[in-house]
Amino acid sequence: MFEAIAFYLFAFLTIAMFFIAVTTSQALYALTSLAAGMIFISAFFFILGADFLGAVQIVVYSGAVMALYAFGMMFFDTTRDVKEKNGNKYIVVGLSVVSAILVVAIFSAPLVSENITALYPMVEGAGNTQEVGLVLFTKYLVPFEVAAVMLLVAMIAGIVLAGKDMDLSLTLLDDNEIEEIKNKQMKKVL
Amino acid sequence: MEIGLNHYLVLSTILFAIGLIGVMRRKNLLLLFFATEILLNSVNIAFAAISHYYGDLTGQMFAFFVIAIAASEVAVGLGLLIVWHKRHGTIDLDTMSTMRG
Amino acid sequence: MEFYLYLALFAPLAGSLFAALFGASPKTIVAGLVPSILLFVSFVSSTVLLVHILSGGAVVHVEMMTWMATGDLYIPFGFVVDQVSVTMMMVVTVVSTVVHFYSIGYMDHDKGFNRFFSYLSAFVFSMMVLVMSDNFAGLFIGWEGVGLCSWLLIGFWYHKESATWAANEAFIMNRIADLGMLVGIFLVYWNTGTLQYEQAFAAMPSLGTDILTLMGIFLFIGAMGKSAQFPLHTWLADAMEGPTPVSALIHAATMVTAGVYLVVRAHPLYDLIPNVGLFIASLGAFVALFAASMALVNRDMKRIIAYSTLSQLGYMFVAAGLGAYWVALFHLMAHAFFKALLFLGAGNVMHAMHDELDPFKMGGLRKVMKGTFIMMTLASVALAGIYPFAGFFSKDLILEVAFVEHHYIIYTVLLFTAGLTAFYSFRLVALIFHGEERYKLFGIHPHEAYKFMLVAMSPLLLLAIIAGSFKMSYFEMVTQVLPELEYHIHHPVTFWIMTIGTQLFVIAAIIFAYRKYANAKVTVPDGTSKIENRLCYKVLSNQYYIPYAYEEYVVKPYRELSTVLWKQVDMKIVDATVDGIAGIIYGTGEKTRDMQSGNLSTMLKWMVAGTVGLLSLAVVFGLAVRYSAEIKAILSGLGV
Amino acid sequence: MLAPVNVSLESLNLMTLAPMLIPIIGALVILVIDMLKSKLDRSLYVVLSLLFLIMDFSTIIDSSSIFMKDGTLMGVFDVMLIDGLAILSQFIIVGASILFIPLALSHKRFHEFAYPEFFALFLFMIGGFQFMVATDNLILVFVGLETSSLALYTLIAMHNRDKSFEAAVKYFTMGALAAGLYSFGAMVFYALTGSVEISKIAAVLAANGYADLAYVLIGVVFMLAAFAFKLSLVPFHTWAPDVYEGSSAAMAGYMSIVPKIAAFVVAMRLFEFLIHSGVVWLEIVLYIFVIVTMTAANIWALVQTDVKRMLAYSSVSHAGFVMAAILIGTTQSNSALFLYWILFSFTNLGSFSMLWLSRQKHLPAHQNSDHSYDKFAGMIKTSPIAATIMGVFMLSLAGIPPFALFWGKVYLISSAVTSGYTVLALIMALNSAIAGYYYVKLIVYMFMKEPIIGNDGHMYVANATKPLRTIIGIAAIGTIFAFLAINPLLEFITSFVYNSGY
Amino acid sequence: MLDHILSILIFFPAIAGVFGFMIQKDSVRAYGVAVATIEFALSLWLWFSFDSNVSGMQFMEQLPLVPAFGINYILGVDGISLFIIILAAFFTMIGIASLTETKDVKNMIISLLFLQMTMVGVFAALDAIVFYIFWELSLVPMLYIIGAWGGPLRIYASVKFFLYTFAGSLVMLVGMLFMAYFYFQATGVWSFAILEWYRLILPENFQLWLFAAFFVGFAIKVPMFPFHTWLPYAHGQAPTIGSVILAAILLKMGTYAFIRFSLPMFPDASAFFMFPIAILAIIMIVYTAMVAYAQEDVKQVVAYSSVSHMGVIILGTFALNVEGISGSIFLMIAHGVVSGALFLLVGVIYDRRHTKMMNQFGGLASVMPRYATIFGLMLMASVGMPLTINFVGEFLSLLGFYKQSHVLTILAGTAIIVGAIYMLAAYKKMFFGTVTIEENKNLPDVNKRELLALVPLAIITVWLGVYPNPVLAPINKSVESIVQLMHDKSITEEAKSRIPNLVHGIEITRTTVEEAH
Repeated sequence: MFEAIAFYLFAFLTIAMFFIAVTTSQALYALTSLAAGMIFISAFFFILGADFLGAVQIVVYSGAVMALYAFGMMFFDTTRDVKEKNGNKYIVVGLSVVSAILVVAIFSAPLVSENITALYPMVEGAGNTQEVGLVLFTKYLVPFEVAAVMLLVAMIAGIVLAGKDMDLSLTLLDDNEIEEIKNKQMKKVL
Repeated sequence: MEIGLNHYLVLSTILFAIGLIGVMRRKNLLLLFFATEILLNSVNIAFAAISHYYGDLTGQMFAFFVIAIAASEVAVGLGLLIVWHKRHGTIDLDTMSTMRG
Repeated sequence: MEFYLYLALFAPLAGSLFAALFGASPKTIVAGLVPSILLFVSFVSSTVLLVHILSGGAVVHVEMMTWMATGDLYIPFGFVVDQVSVTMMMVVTVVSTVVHFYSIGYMDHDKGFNRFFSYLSAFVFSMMVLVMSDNFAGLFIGWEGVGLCSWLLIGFWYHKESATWAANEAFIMNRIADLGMLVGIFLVYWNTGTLQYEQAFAAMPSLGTDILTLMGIFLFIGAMGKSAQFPLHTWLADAMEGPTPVSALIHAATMVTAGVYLVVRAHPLYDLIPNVGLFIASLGAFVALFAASMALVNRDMKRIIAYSTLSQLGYMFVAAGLGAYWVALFHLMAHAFFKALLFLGAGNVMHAMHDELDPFKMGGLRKVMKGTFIMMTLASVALAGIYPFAGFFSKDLILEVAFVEHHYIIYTVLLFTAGLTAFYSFRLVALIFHGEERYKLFGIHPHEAYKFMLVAMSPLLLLAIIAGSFKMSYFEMVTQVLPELEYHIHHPVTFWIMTIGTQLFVIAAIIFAYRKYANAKVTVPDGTSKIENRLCYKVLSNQYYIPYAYEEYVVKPYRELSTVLWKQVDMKIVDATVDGIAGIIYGTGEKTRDMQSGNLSTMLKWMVAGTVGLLSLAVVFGLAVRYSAEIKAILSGLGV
Repeated sequence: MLAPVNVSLESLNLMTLAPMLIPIIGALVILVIDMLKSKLDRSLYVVLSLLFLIMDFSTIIDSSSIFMKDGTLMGVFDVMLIDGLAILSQFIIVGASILFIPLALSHKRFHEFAYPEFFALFLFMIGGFQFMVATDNLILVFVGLETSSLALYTLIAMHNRDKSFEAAVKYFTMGALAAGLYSFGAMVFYALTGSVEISKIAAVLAANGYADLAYVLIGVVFMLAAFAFKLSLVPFHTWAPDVYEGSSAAMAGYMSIVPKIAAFVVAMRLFEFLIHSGVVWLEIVLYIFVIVTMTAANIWALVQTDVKRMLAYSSVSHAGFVMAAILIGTTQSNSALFLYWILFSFTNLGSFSMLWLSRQKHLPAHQNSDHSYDKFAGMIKTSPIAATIMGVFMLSLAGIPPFALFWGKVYLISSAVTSGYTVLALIMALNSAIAGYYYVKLIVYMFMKEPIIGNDGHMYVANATKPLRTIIGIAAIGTIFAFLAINPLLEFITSFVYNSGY
Repeated sequence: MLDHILSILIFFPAIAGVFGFMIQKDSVRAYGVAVATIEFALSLWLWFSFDSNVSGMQFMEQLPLVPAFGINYILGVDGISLFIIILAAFFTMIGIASLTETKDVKNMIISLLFLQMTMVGVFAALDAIVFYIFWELSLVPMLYIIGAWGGPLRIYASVKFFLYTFAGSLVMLVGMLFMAYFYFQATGVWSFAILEWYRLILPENFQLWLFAAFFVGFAIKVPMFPFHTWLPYAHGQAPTIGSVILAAILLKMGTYAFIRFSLPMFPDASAFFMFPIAILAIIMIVYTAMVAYAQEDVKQVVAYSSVSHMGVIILGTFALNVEGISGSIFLMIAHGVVSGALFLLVGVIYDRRHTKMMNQFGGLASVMPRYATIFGLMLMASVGMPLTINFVGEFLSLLGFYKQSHVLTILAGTAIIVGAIYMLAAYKKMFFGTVTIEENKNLPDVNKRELLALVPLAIITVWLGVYPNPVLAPINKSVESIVQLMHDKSITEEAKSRIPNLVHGIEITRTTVEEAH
């Protein structure tokens, strides 16, 4: 019973938050509601016994991602109203509603193959984090490492793109201009 | 009233649809990125739920990686936006249609 | 004898090539003389062959080399000198030798002198191939060859629009007939398996009448073209645009008789199909009358003679069609001589009159041109068929044939035509040589032609007079290959009545002509006289409006249809379809490239739309699978 | 309590990781070098990357010999899957990268090559692709895909001009949407089968006889959408022309080959079993995709005025063409896919390199895009060899024999014929004819028009250096003399594909 | 060397073409003439060494190309292809020798040499894919030649030519792949070897479809009505040499392919489609002849006349008997010579006056008598005058088809009438009458270089018209074997009765594909 109440409550909340996040014209509202929605989602994780996931969700999303976005927003100065000219709203709404109805219609039908043998079953008595750790560092070791590489890539990408070197485009300069700039930089160093 | 897997799947779908709405109607790139986060998050709920109902950890693993991916995307996306904003002072995607046809 | 055969055949070719060497250089007498001499050589060889045949020698048959051989088809270059072909060879070589020598004088002042002899000799060569070939394909070579030379020679003065037009007309009309000929050849090949005369004719009796009739008709269509039979006759009159020796040689004596030769040559075939023969005879009779009627009022000297030729060809076809092949051939020979003579005489007159052709503008020329006057008068007498000239023997024979075969309508027509022939011939003679000297009005100073030209013509004159006397020896010779049919009116009274009657009728016509045209009252018609405004005069002088009809209803529509096919069908339908398909593809691209608006939002919408589209498809399909039984039930309920 | 896990090192088959690790290590080495000493010349990094890629290539050769001996190999807790497809596609990925990387040594300086990070990211990207193809675990596919994609977005943006940012942002945003679709699709499959490994998914689905067909289709739809994006199938292709135009020509050429082959391999793994299990819907949908993509992209390519954009649409069209191989799904067609793509890489990389060779920094007034058709007018007059080579590439793309792509086309159409897809074969053939138009259009400009006044031909080779010429030479030789290599290639590919069970 | 003479014939010009890049611009013409002459000499040697008593393939070569897929490099000639190869070599030679183009002459000559490779390749190939390679490749140099040296509409014309033919041949390619697949089904081995395909007996409905697929490719190449509209543009815009080669050789590829592929591979379909194709051929003959009559540009007249003559060739081919097929092959050669010469002649006047409109001429016979003579000769050959080369082919083609249908042959026979009409009209417009235009008054007659090209053609025209046997005999031999093969292979009553059974038949092996789906 508790589960049902919690489910419906959080379901309502997440839907509401996300709905605000995609519809509001106030960027700040959008950010806030998105962050709230993220946190509510972690609630589902906790309900479903995925404690580790819940924690990660809060830390990564509500912490890191939202902080990044907040920075970005300040940088872009989008705190004021965002004017968005939308062409045809019917297309947007129509497409989404149709897709939702279709998928929901199918998903409300029960899955036939409910009794699936779990490949990596949850073990009684072990904490979720432990279990996750065990699977993550055996079976999913490679993806985990690749994910690390991915984060490294993202980091490098962020640094490169946001870095100062991008301000001056070598692509658009002639070779002799590039030489001049180089010489100037050399002088500065000296 | 038992909450079954289907409930979660439906919820996930609804959230996904909201994400799609956002993707389609947002013209501000930053807010558009929000919508893509919603997409990924909605799927995460479903993964966790399936994982729970099947007693299988793979779903959680998937959700975990999805979170990692979402985070990386944010980094790259913001980097791109910063560059664009530096040049043009706007992140409205309607300004971004020099190539067409 | 083979040597003489080759000599007779190839001497003209050598002459032609020799003259062609000088084709682009200015006139040299050599270019005229050498071909003429070579032709004389050919004539002598032909005579040797004639003597050989006459003296009972075997038919000379040679096979020079293979021409085409594929599948079951085998066509050699084979030549045969038998009684029929040797006759033709003699006619051809005699007339052409005369014409060659004559032309040296006639073409004296012409720039294209060398070229002329080249063409003329080439023509003789082609004609020799035509008559000497031992198979249908070889015949066709000559057939087309003479057509080509005819084209070249009619259009000899190519700067004249009328000449080139006439040349093309002649060629194209002949081509129409040649198609028939070609089809006839195909029929012969596929039904007898060969194109050699001997084998083919040998195989024919075993074939069905339908096939034979078809063969006969198609071959005769070929003959109709060459011999200018109705309705393919218009080219012959127009062909008079060529130099007069050409008219004499090609359009009177030799080429136009090729059709008769073909029918004679194919007599084993036509013997098997008398119905076709009757048709040929009827057509011949019709043409004889028809052409003669047009000659009555014509005001062009050469055309009158041309129509006369046409009319005489009709006679020949009557004979050939009625199975009297040797008679046809005999008339062919006799006609060749006097008609060539007539033409050459006309050439002299033209020379004298500076290419004036209207006899009404002449008159009284007998004083200046005595030789020509005599020759032309005698030739006309021969043409009219007065005893004892050549025409009497041959033409009278044809009348007898018609009578004996009980084709009285044909007989009557021919008889009537004989009168017309006499009238128009002497109308011409009278207008040219008698009466007032009307030419003076036009300031022309006529003069007689070169002596040697007259001398050159004299053999023809001689032959025109005496050819009739060869009748019996000729009969004996030629009937060794042709059906031996003697035509005798059984009752001597009938015979005499007929002969004398005919003669009287003809003479009456001559007198009438003289009375009407050999007096001082004749003036140059200016289109106002009463007779000229009569309907029948107009019809006749416009050649029954047939050339007009051809122009209006065949040539013009063809030209217009061609333009329509090109501009409307080819460009606007066929080509435009292709371009249209390309255009549609390209246009679709132009119209739909807006899909790529460059706006990110649109792109995202496309992606979502694509997904939703797939999703809908999936759901439809999923439902259809899940409820397939029900759907089937409903569909069957609906009667699908 | 959790039981301790005992894993023997041998059973891990760590060898399977070697090819992917090499580029990653290489990237790290480059980063370290940059940290130790900055402002080193790009040639160092090019050569370093080249070395690592060659090492990578040789390890793939190594694993291919292992595959030939032992067949399909699983490794590291069965996450890695080294089968024929993985090896073949890695050959293409690494081979094309080897051909690409020297293009950085252009005569003119461009922004991205000034960064050592460019090369590091490039190597990371290759690693990502390699992971993507060498596994049937949807998680690793996803992570590998994102690793490479994120690197790719950055590489595009690093060209550093407005169009490239625009391109990167567009690509990125759509990629993010595609990532959402992918994860949703994976979720559905997971919900259906409790597994994220394609082989297991196939097994489970087969075991219950596709009872939840509607669910399966939902999963397929989302997966299909995600891969259609990656493979640029119409209407998910909209990014392709813009991104190609925005990035440098060399990068565009690279993009038309490597990411797509990776996506093809995954699509093949994922869809092939569905088609073989008789999911007619997928067959129909793929049929539609193939035809629409080929035709529509061709039609749009017709109306382009910029060569690079035309080539972008042409690449889309080629992708649609090759997608037919997956639809047909026989050993012959799958072999044809690889054959086609190998030949396509030579030709397409060659033609984009030719564009790269002629890259100008400042456009003259009459030219309104980097590589407009007019620019190539009369090229034969001023630089005949370059024009001839470009002409050969165009003819090859059009499928004129005996140039490279013809063989791919023949084999692919033949596979359609063999499987009874007559209409498809005809449509494929006729599309080649439509495509002929725009390829010939460039030839027309190069060979039949007069050069614009003042064009001395220098601009066609303005960016040329020895390495660039070498690469183009290799591509040209590969394109022209392909017929000599077809037989060994075909036998090699067929045995690999066949032994992998496709 | 004789073992590889075909390969040498194919690749010698191409290799020479590659080396041609190194030659200085002014000397390249001499180089081109030298190469083409050597090539022609080689082709004559081929003829010399050819054994005309053998009906099958000679000088065969085989190299594996893609054995895994049944593609091999197989070459060989028989009487059918031998003379077209010689003709190709000959025309390239005189084409280069008489070349008057001065702009980018180096590129032109190199293109011509490459074109020669493809032309010889098409006729020597005995593997469908190798055939297809050369077939397609031939489009490229032609595209360049038309597009770079042509008239004002050259680009439109060249692209149209390219795309039209390309589209058609792609359909043909699909047909080839099907054929290979059927062969695979029947024997378990992939093969594209034409001679192997000959042994395959297909069910009738398969034959019909495959025939149709091949037909599209061939018909566009020929070009048959209604696929002919690329031709007038291509000819009208192409430079002289382009038109010459196009008319003389490239068009023959289509008709050659009919004889090489369609007839022996699909005898029943050939018999089935005989009448529809004959009707198309007749439309080609009459319709294009009429269109030719309406033309104002003399080159277009010759171009449309080509289509018209190709109609006769098609008709002869589908006579399905030895006479017709031999005739059509001979007519291919004849038409090559004659139309090639006519295009050369048009080029002569175009070089002098830079116009091809007939109303710009008139009375040329007096200004350029030698030119008029040669033109006249070729004109007469074109209208099928006996003792010229064309007549033999036309006569045999029509003769052959007469066996199949009387009425259609009579309709087709109008070729000799309508052909004469447009040709004579054109000749009259150009050569007869008086010179009215000032520029025409002092036109120089044909010069030595032009005579160098024209006189040999004139000699051939007459020589082969008078004595066609050296060419006809080998053709006949090979055609007999093909007809016999068709008769033996045919399965329907219709075809059996249409295709004659020759007494001296040849042995063939049978393989059926009843199991093919």
